[in-house]
Amino acid sequence: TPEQLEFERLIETDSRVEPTDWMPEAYRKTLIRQISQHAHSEIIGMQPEGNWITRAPSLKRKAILMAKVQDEAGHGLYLYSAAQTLGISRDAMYDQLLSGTAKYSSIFNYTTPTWADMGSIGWLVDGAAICNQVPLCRCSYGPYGRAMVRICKEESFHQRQGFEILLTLMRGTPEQQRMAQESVNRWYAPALMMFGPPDGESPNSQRSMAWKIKRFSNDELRQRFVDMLVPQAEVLGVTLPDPDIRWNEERGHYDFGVLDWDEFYEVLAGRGQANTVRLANRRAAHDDGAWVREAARAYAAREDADRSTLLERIA
Amino acid sequence: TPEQLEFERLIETDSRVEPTDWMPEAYRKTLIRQISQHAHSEIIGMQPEGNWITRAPSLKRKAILMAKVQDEAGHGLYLYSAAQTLGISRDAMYDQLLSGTAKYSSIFNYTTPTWADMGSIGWLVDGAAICNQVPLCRCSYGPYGRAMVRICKEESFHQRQGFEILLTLMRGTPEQQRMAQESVNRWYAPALMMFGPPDGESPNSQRSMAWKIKRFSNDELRQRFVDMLVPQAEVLGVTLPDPDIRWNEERGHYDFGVLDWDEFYEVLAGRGQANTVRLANRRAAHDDGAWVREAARAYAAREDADRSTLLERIA
Amino acid sequence: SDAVARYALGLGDDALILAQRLGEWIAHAPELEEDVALGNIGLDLLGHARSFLTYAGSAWEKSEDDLAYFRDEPEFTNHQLFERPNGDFAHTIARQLIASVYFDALYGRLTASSDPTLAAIAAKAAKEVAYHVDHSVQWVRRLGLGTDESHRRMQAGLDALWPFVDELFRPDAAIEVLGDVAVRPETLRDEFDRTVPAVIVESGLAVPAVAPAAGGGRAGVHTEVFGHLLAEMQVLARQHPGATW
Amino acid sequence: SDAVARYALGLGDDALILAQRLGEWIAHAPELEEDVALGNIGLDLLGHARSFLTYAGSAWEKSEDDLAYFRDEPEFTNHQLFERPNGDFAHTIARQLIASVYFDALYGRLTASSDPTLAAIAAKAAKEVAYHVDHSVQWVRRLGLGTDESHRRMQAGLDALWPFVDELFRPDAAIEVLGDVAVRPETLRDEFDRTVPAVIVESGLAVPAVAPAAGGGRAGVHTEVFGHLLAEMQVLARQHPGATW
Repeated sequence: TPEQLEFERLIETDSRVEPTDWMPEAYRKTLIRQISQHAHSEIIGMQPEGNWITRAPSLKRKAILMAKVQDEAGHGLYLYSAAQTLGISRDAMYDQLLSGTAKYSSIFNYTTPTWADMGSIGWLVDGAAICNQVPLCRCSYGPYGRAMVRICKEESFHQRQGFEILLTLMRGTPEQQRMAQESVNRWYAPALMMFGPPDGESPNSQRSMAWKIKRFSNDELRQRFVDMLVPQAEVLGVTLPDPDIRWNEERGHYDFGVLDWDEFYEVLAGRGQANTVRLANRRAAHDDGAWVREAARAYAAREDADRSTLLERIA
Repeated sequence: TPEQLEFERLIETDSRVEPTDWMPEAYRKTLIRQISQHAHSEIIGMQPEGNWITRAPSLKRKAILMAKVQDEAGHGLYLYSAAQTLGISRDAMYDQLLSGTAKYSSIFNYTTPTWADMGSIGWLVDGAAICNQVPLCRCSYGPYGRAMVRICKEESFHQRQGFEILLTLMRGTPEQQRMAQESVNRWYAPALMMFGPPDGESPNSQRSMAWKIKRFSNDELRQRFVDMLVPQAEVLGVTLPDPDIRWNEERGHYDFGVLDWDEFYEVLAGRGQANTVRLANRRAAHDDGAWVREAARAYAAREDADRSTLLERIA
Repeated sequence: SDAVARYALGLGDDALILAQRLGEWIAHAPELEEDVALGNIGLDLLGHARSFLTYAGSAWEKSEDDLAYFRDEPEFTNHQLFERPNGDFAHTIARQLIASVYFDALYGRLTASSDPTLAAIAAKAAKEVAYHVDHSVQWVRRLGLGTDESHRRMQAGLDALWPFVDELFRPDAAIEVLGDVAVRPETLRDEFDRTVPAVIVESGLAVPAVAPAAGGGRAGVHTEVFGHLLAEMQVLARQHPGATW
Repeated sequence: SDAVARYALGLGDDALILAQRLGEWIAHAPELEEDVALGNIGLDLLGHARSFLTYAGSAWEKSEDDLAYFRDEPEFTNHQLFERPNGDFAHTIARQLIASVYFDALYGRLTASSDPTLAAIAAKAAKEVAYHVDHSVQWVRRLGLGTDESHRRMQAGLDALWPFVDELFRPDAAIEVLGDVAVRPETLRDEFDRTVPAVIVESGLAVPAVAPAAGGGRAGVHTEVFGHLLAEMQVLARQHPGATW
């Protein structure tokens, strides 16, 4: 069909597909799944950091953390809007999250027992997210690509803040240094797994790359991330918990050890530290707020009715 | 009437009036008011001490405090039962408390900002309560008098524990000593006011004494309390916040200064530190628990029905 | 001077403690837009707090963090309203309505302070709290006129917080002596009384007729929830005295 | 020995942290009888905790208070179930059902421990937890069969707590080596599975089908609420290090 050809031309020429353009159903579905998962991740991702807002150890850090968690809510809203352009409602997506049928990034099923985790999340988790997301700024679907441009800007700000938290801890008391190292030990491997399974075990990646939704393979992105981390870890003075990391002159990259994917699949299957708690908290917020949303709807309906009556009277 | 004569004989001979005996309506009403106020005071009185259960500074103190607050709930239940013998339901009394039409002891509208308040409440507030309550063990109304016997035993235990808390603080660090003295400064006058206004301004006292509900006047009890406190304060090493306290050889009692009754009436009028908060907390507990009580009722009704069906089948 | 610093400290504590309460909402709000909105308001207040506390601390060679993390309960001088628990969303909105209109009136006047630092902080803050007033007024209206349940909850929220209104406007000897530097609290009552009761009544709600609480926040007297709030707020900083974050 | 002390520490932490949670209920229960009942159960648990912690501390020259107030989060070895928040009454009852049946099975067996101190503590505790089992079973039944709302809430409570069941019964290498001194957790699962699902089903409720949480409480891994609980529990003791109370 001519629409199909037009779609293929857009992809081939690295142009953007826009909401009004024709697109294959599978392309639409893939994007809806990916964007809404991304949105859900931002929303669930508020919790591990929200855990420290009331206990942040300085007012400056408290302000930065509040702003960051709030940015995440903003990113969530922004991404839901992008997904809506593909013909799914925000309520439908949100229901999928709350009912457990939609996924969110597994990384947020880990917990934040110490303040240093605010640093590790920024440095490692946001760092990995950026590696993932920078190429998405060139995603073939316009609204998603444009959303990512804005989000990436803020994420790289967040990553710098996380780095700074760890740097301050590593320059602090021996207790603070231990806290930082212990936290990096916990977050390093899960962050590397954020790029998804090894390329051989990632069946959908191929098609996403053909559609120019995805631009690099999981393993390519993971390598890029490790290459970025190693020199930063040296600046921080933290040890990355992988004895196999070493520079490979030949490849021009850092080699690194094999990851324990069993744990990844355990968490993915719902048996992580916080899977049930994360969803239960989100559901509780939703249920506790039901009467508020209902009141807002009733008020809006009433206002509309008043306005109609007024218009009728004028007419 | 012969019943009236019998009632008067019981009072005169210091015998007990029992629920099945005839009694004047005013006697009944006075007792209902007094016993239910006493019960309400126990219930509201759980809050100022409940405030420190989660923060008690040693496990032993935590256990003692939990047991004490729980005793207060027990006393409340016990007193509600005594009042019920006069023909009022517990629900009716409880509604009066929650709606603000019934009173409770004004002392519980003060707050407990420090741990030392656990000591002051025991030593001063429970101490005053005991002075008030020991004579009530001989109250002309049987069920109330008997309830007071048991309650007084536990209260004097509580008073000793409060004394011990203050003693430990006064033998502790300078900070602990300051904490204890500051707390005694706050609780001393309100505790003295627990006996009610000066005799000249206490119109109902006379009749209660004639009926042998009350055995001593407000001022008599207050004097007895001060006489008890002064030597105990010396053992503790705390200063009672009244420069006019001195031994009066002639009277055989301690003289003490004039109290600021304006503050008393302010708190009584609802303008204390915690009046609205105390009632709001109690109401919240009641409202939040409504579904639980409803479920228990529904379950009990169902069980009864099942039992009847079973009996019918057997018959 | 010490008196000016103490004045700034009170203002700083008000903003800090309310920001702390709003921080408890994040990730629990009734909708994502409110996670953002309450977070924004909390952040604004935290900003005000930091300015006031830094200024106060400059008189005593103390940092904002010394003041926020290493004072004990009786040294905190915030009004009791700001420490009251969040309760449900209607309680929080009731507290926000009272707080925002109070801040709005106060900062509007403080902009003319003869102390240039206080005037500058107030000028910046005044712009932000105007938005906070809007936010709370809109929600009071929605909840008051929304459903039976929201009406009931909104009224309960107002009733619960109203005893803490009076304290905001009581004369304060420590302020009297400051002349043009400070705003006498009792002079703000008019503006509050012109604004808030009207909002309440227009929203189909009743202005609560409840006795005021004894108060005393500016003198370090707090409600029983405050110790719990501080325990949480200060726990980490106090575990590592002298550390930098 | 150190290994026995660590075992006692785990048992003590379980009881202590659950007692702390139950202490939060007092003066907030749905009826006065429950203020008394939950207080009683909390007191019993606190008693068990004190016995276990005192015994554990005797190996390290530490008092029960040293252990309760001056350890940090990763040094607490309670299972995660016991630190989970109270939620509504149904959540608390769900936690109590799981906890009481677990304690009942455990203490019943520990009475035969070759360590006379552990056996004696367990013997005393076993009598008390039998009452706790009754209390929770009766309430699960009332709430499960009571009203639609109570049924819904009871099911939600079970669903929320169920992920934390698995951890209670996982094999533990540190216990294996203790032989007759300790009870291997996995050997208690049968009794639990014979009792709890039956109670749930008889109450018209469904045994939750949810994935277990990763756990790790015995190794010092806790859920995010735990730091907040500790901040409150330890605040006063830590403000006055070395003081006697």
